[in-house]
Amino acid sequence: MVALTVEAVEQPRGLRLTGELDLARVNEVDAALKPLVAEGGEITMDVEELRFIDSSAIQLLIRALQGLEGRGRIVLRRPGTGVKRLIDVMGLDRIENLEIRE
Amino acid sequence: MVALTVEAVEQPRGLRLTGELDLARVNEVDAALKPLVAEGGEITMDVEELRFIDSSAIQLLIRALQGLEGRGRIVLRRPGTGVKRLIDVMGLDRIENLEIRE
Amino acid sequence: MRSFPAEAESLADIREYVRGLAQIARLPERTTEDLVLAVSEACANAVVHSGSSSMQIAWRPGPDRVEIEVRDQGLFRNRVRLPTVDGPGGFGIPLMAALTEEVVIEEGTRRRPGTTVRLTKRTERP
Amino acid sequence: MRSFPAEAESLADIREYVRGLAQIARLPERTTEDLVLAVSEACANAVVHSGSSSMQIAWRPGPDRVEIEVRDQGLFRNRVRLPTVDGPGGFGIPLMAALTEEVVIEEGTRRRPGTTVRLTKRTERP
Ligand SMILES: Nc1ncnc2c1ncn2[C@@H]1O[C@H](COP(=O)(O)OP(=O)(O)O)[C@@H](O)[C@H]1O
Ligand SMILES: Nc1ncnc2c1ncn2[C@@H]1O[C@H](COP(=O)(O)OP(=O)(O)O)[C@@H](O)[C@H]1O
Repeated sequence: MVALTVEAVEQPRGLRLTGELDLARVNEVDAALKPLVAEGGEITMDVEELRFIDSSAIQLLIRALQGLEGRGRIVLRRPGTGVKRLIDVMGLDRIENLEIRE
Repeated sequence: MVALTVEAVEQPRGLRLTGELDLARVNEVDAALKPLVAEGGEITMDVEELRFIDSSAIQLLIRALQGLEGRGRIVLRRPGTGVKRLIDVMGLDRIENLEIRE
Repeated sequence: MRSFPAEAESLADIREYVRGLAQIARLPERTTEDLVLAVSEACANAVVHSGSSSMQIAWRPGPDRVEIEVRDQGLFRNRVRLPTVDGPGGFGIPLMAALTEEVVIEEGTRRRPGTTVRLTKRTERP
Repeated sequence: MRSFPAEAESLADIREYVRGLAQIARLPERTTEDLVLAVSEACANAVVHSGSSSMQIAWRPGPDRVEIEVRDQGLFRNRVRLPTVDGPGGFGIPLMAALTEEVVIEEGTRRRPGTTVRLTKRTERP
């Protein structure tokens, strides 16, 4: 089982993810993200301690961003090497309502 | 040069395509389709005499269908073997506002 | 091996060329049209993405399959399409895969550029 | 060659396994992580799409490259994704291609099922 922790953060409103996020755990993040996406506004995902993500996590992220279109945005805060690599390879900085914040 | 003819049809409103449609000629169909998509409603594409289409034509079709969402639909009328093959391989019958009419 | 200008206007000529070869090899109509579409897609990619000025087509018939190679002198452009940003597309390679038995894409290197797309199509019932 | 259950819960174990092999081969961190992600994607595909109950991983180090093979006993499912219908996705194979030097997918046949994804990664500067 992947060691993943999903924590709700109040200030700034969002989630803190720790560990490795893959297909096995993506539903948990989906469940935690859904109410935030429903509310709209800015959602901050603190991914500083997220060592690994795969494309199923990116799929989830893009679905959330589509759900937020015109109503909100997501900030990816302090991506580490692993997350940054995926951001670069996929060109995620091309997405309007996604901010990569170092 | 591909032999392609693009004709405007009044009844039912739409286009008749004859010949082969590929990357080299897709812009012409795009130009002819644009005003129809802007108006909305049902657009009939008579493709009975269209012997060949490639994926750039499908790209154009999907873009048009996105543009029509909630405001209109496209009917592909009497697709021949070539067009039907591409419809099947891509599963285009899964698209809500596209009707394949034999 | 035949060379064509890497321009959209070549695609119709290439399809005629492949149809001719398929006729000589007595391939069934359906097999021929699948192959013609797959080759047309590979060539359209060379036109749009390679930056090469020409593209080459090699046809290698075997007893129960035909191998057809599309080569250009450009660099393969690896990219992941984002539907919301890039719009609909990315249909070419999945289509080739669905229309043939095997698609092998050999990307060149920065030192030795050139993309080779090798399509294998079975010509008899398996 | 090592076999894992074709379940999402295996993916973390597989990544640990590949990281261990890469360490023995003294691959640089960056090369290792690219390979780990590519293998994880190939295995996630076997989990989601193959219907196979297990998947096998073979690691073949060479002087300047490593070849890693992910095999399952299912049937490759050729399909073309439609963004408006299928939602975002189709990132796995393009990602593998971007992270490695070569991706070869050998689809089985109805008679002899089994998909093999062969990833080649250069381990030295070209
Ligand atoms: N001959 C080529 N030269 C360079 N890049 C290529 C070539 N063929 C394919 N590609 C790359 O592969 C991607 C996917 O190709 P394809 O599936 O045909 O979809 P599309 O052409 O719509 O993007 C292209 O966007 C391009 O980046
Ligand atoms: N091991 C496999 N077994 C069966 N089908 C596969 C396998 N790997 C990939 N595929 C097919 O290839 C398609 C593309 O895979 P991929 O690029 O990883 O994107 P996604 O998994 O998001 O669809 C899949 O949707 C599936 O149809």
